[in-house]
Amino acid sequence: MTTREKFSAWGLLRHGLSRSPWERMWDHHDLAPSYDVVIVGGGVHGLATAYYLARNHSITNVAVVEKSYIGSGGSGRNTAIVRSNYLTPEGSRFYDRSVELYEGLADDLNFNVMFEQRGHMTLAHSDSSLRTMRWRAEVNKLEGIDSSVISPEDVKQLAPFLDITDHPRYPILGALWHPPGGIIRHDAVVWGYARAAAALGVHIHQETEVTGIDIAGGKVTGVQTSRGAIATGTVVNCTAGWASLIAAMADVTLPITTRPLQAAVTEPVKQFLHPVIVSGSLHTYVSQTSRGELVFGASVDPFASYSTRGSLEFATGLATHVLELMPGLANMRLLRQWAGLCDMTPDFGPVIGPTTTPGFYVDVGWGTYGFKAGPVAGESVADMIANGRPGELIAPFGLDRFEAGTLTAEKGAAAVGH
Amino acid sequence: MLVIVCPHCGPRNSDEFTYQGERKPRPEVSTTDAAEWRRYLYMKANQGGWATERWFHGSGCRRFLMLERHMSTNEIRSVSQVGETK
Amino acid sequence: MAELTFHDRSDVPKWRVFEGYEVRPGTSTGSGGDLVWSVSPGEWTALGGQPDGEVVDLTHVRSMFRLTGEQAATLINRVCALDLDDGMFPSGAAARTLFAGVVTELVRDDVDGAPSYLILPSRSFGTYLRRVIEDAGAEFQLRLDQVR
Amino acid sequence: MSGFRTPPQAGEVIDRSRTVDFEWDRQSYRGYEGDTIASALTAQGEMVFSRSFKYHRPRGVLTATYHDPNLMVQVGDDPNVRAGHRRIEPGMVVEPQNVWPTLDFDVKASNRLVGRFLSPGFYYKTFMSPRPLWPAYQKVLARFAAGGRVGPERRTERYDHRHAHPDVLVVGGGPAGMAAAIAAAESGASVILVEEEPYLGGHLRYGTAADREVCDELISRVRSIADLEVMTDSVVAGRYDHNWVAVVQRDVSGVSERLVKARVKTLVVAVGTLERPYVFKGNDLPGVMLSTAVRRLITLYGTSPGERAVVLTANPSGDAAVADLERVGVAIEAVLDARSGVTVLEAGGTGAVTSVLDSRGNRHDADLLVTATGWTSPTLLLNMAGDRPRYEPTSARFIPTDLPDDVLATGGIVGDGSVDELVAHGTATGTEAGRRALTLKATWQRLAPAGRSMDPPPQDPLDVPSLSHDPHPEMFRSSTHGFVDYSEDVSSKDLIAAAKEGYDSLELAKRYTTAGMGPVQGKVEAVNALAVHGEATGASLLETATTTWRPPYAPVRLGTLAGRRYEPVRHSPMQPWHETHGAKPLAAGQWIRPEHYGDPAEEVRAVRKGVGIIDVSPIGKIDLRGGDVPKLLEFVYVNKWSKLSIGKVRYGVMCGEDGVILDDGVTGRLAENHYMMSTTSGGAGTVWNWLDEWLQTSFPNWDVRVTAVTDGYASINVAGPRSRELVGRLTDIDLSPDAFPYMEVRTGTVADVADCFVWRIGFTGELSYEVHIPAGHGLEVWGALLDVGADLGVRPFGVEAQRILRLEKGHLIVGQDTDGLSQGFGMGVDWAIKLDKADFAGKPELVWQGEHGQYPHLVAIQTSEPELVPPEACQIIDPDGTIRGRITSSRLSPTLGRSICLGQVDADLDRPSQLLTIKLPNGTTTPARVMEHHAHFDPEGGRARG
Repeated sequence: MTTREKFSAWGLLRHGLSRSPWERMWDHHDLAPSYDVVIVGGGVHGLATAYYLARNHSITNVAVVEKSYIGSGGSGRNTAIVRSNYLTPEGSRFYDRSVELYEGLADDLNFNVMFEQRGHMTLAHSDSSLRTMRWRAEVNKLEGIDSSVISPEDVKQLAPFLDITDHPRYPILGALWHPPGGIIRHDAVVWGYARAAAALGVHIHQETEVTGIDIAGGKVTGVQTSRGAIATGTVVNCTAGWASLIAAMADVTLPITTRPLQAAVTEPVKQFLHPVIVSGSLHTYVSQTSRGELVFGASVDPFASYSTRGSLEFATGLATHVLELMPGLANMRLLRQWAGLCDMTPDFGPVIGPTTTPGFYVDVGWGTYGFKAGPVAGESVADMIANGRPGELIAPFGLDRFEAGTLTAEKGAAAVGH
Repeated sequence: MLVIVCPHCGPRNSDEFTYQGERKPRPEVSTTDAAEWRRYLYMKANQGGWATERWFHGSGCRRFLMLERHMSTNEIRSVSQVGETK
Repeated sequence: MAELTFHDRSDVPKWRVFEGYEVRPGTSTGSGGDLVWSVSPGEWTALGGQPDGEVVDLTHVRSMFRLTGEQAATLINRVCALDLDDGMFPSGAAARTLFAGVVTELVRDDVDGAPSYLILPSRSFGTYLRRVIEDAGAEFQLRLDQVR
Repeated sequence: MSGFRTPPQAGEVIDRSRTVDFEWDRQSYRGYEGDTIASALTAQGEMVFSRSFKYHRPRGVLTATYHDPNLMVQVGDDPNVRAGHRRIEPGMVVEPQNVWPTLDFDVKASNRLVGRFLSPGFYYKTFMSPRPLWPAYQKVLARFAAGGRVGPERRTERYDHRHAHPDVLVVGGGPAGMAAAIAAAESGASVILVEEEPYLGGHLRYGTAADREVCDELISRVRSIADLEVMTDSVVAGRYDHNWVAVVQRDVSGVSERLVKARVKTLVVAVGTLERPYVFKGNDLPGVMLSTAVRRLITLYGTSPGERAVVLTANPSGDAAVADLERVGVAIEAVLDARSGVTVLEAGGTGAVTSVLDSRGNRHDADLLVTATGWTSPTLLLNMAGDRPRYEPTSARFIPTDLPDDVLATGGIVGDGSVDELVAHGTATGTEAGRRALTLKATWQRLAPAGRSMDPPPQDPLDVPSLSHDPHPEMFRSSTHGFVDYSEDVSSKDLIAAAKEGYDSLELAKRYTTAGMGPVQGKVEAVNALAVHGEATGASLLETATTTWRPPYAPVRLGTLAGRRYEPVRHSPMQPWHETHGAKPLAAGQWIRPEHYGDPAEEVRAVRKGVGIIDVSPIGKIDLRGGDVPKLLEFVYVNKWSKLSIGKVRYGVMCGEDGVILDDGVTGRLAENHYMMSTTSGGAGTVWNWLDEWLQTSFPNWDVRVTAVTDGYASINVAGPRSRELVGRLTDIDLSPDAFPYMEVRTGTVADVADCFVWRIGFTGELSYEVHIPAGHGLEVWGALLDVGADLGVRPFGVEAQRILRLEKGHLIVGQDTDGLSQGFGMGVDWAIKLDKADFAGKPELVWQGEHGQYPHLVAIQTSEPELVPPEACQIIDPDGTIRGRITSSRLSPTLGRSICLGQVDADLDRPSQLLTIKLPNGTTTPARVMEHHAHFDPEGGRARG
């Protein structure tokens, strides 16, 4: 196990003066013939799982296998919003732990993930959405989460660019206000986990694609990759949009469809928007980075696809909705659009736990919430693998719930996601 | 915006259609069990490559259509009305 | 260039008929007051007097506007994606499509050589669609008659 | 002061007879019509246009185009305007961005001094602890924000959209593009030609006299073709799936900008190439420019950017720049010919270039350093079409590899050649593009129901000659370090450091250093970044790399993307009356409905005591015909329908296949084979599709015809003890209780309007008649009811009063009292579910739901404090805080003078007088109890049956 040089202002100063290079964040390794655990997918879920396996359970003979570069999937394509104001107690509890971990992550990983808790505001444009906001707020309060319904005047106070005047169609009747929510540097979270995991001995294999999963006697025995075979009794599927394809290699069928989720960013302008703004009815969420860009997201694409090329109708629809909320922004310019792949489930809850194939675990079905859940999912999956069974936090999200007909109730909140 | 060549309406933009995705045959209600029924409701192959899926031309002829579409390129190679193979 | 005109013909009787016509989906027959068209297999819309057999009266279900002039297609394509090229949608063509976000039937029925389109939204969208056409038509000096 | 206005140039696009006065940095300037902001200011000797993002270094002209990273300015309230592209206008107010307090003296420039400590991603490595200080650090970081200003006020510019269906769309109005457009049009295709600059011609514009001759000739041919539409000062933002192409048209009358959404049959990409900067020490100093920038400034704008120039040239463009500079009398201090191995080590100077050090050790005094070191292929549109352009070492640039059938490329992006060769290639490409487009056109016309048949063009593809690739030295970085990404202040040192730290795939390095994230999106620096990163990782990255480009090609205004704001809304035939009688509008889905007319409570009392009328036109109405309608009803509803006789109506509940309640409503039988189904307003579309789906996919042989007629009827519910009296005054239908009992339907005339149907039902629990009038007559009947009912005290009531009335009666609203998981049982409609039916939608789930029995129950609830109305969605809890249910509906009942609720509770709490604890938003709790009946008022229902 290697240790990493500590990052700090002094380190910065020292390197600045000596102009000496920094240590590598993570190293290259050849594939070992076998690992105790092979994690498929080098995103925040996979890397966090590896990190907590090593840190919390001293399981360090672990490989993270990534077909491209780390964070190249959803982890590097999401809009980096973090919140815990979910509709159901199990959801809120789960994401609340995630926020807690995010708050301590910079210290924990000695890597500044730049978590800015600017507050998260979900606008209500109708009585029914106002009712849903109150529903969420009341459940959140019972879970000890800072969440409440605020008036249009409060909304204007917190985000002066919002138009709270009387639209016929999408009036702002109030909002769900969640101060601990905010934005974070998604790449930094990926790199921080990778660096910390590598420091504990985890092997991170980039540009290594999983081509098959070996099964003997009904159990997982290894993984085939583009760089060779690995023997292992434990495989964790953390591949989000590609989850069904990896699961199929282990003869597991999932209740998942892959939907592109598009996002976009504008040119930078001087700071004018502090909180994260979400409109469920308009399928739009907006935040301004410290660089001055507006980051936009919307709902998933209208049809399933593994394509990440994005569409024009996303951009036009998005602009229409953003201007409905903030009409002053008509001459801001959209700079870049992209898409990630979301693993959508019928009840908008994740699928996390063991499967019908012993040794094959899934941490998938996160849909549009995956990034927010990264730390707690990693912690929980690591715990599950170490102890052989799912812990309390993730118990409600097992794959078996679909055949049992005990779906989670996030459905109601999904419409006002992110 | 894809072009879907509707067998009744000709080439149309995909925003006239509602995506319904993979469809499994409905199990026989008198004999089905929970496992089978919920596979019908929830489980998806979600395969890559060419997939067969159902769309509804709700803003056009209102016919339910079967498409063959490539899940990576979104290329469409066949469209036919449900129940009528091309 | 002939001026662009708009007329509200919502009062013309319209009937949904389920059999007895040879008209294929996407096409029409007749013109003006005795048009019959189809936009879907097994159903036809007929204007004018009540046809024989089983009918549903659509007179009040749909508004009906007539837009006439060389610029009509240009205006329609401001808010409707349909390819109105003469080779794709000549006089005699019919479609149900999206028009300014609203499901609308569109029938091309030229008048003395001038391109002319019947636009039939569901009645509750009539006012909205009128406003859209008025707004988009401004650049074509569209004349909205006062027939209502 | 070094730039100046040259004598008139042959190809210039400015009109020296028309001066334009404008303001820059709070001082007035004069330029000529046709000048860009950058050319006009350069002519006045201005060199500094902006301060850089991180170190606030002064920056000047680099490319003199839209894509110049150093020319972002604020024009009035328009941020991030491209000074290399935007034309000056009289009175235009232009300000520098990203400077404080002024352009010349910028405090943050001190960042330069600490630059060595601001290593790439330095912020990831610090600001971590102590954690309480992090918010303060955030504010510091936020000050780095670059860019201009925006305001909150609604803007007045007009934007719109246009759908186009050209056979061929050509991107790029240079020689190859124009030739392609002409050839495609001559082959019979309809063509759109898009050019980013306000004028056609591309590089010929600032070429030789011979070039301009060819240019003018091509332009006159382009202009002479009718079916060839030219869009100048317009940009193709992206090419999306199935050749859906976005064009932003800037020079269009009547609107600020127009978005053209073009369904293109064949796309021809003729975007040429962008000149690439060179990486060396001081390469971002004002006065360091690309050869094409200098040539544009001189030939197009009659503006010279300096007085003493050094030119580093590796290609003909550099040589041409030398000639241009000499022509306008700029002293050429040195020509460094990279083809002979010499290069530049350093540009010296602080605020601007004062000297240049070459690799032979000679230092030259100069105020202008011109570089011509290679080309970048802007391959975005090709990438979006699935192409993976390949790096071609001999010509040191990327070229297309394999394009889909509906995309062709021509001109500089494909290869090099004389103007004649480029034109020839464009012509051949255009002809082939036309052939392919017309082939597809013939197919589509055949597939369009009314399409005209046309003769398909020749089937054999035309053989497009290939363009050669002129050898070009691979020049990316000199032996010194300089900036790679100007907008992000990323240097070659930074990229190398990042690679050494482990960010050793280019994508990681770009994300870490933010190279390519700035407003020019890596167009200018992409290849240099690749090359420098390749150096650091030892890998010859270029050979394997594909540059990633993300749309749009150039940034697009949100206003342009949004276009006109057309938000579909639906109105009932009575809307004019509502608007003139103080109705408060309520958006219910797309419908605009009256929430109330001033006092909902009074409206409720009117209905309970006398009579009221409500506009319920949005209620879904579906006309069902045919012998098998009963089968359909049996299948989609959970209850039984076989024996519904003519004149009867019945309430029904629909569930999805997952057993979750989908919708509810009544269906009546009007004649032997004629039924009318009603749905909730919100569920009308869903139910209509649901019926068609089952009929088409499972029961294609059933004799059923479905027609949605919601909009065909104005629907008015006349409710209250005196409703019979009121309706009786206007209809020929016998309303006597025996002739027209509860839950039946009649047809007849109302207020002399024929073909109305009336059913005796009501959401309000009062005696009521729901009158459905042919929509065209709705307004007059509404008026008639109010007139003839004046003495009965009739008054209109709105949605809010109806909500209260139905809550008093305990009627559920699907989607409010039920949710996404509410299956059939437990919601108060158990009586309707008939599991003895062989089959119906969702039956298996309801069977199992009935068996396990663990589901929430909808119950009526009353608080112990009659005044207290717990807001909807309040949670019902155990003492320990466990959630046991929630309030789904609550109101103050004017009739009972107390608060009333509906709520979902765990099954074990569904007992009359069961005590509940409701948690209120303010944190306190309040006691309540479960009622015996759902109906708080008139549980026996006598009033409705009366």
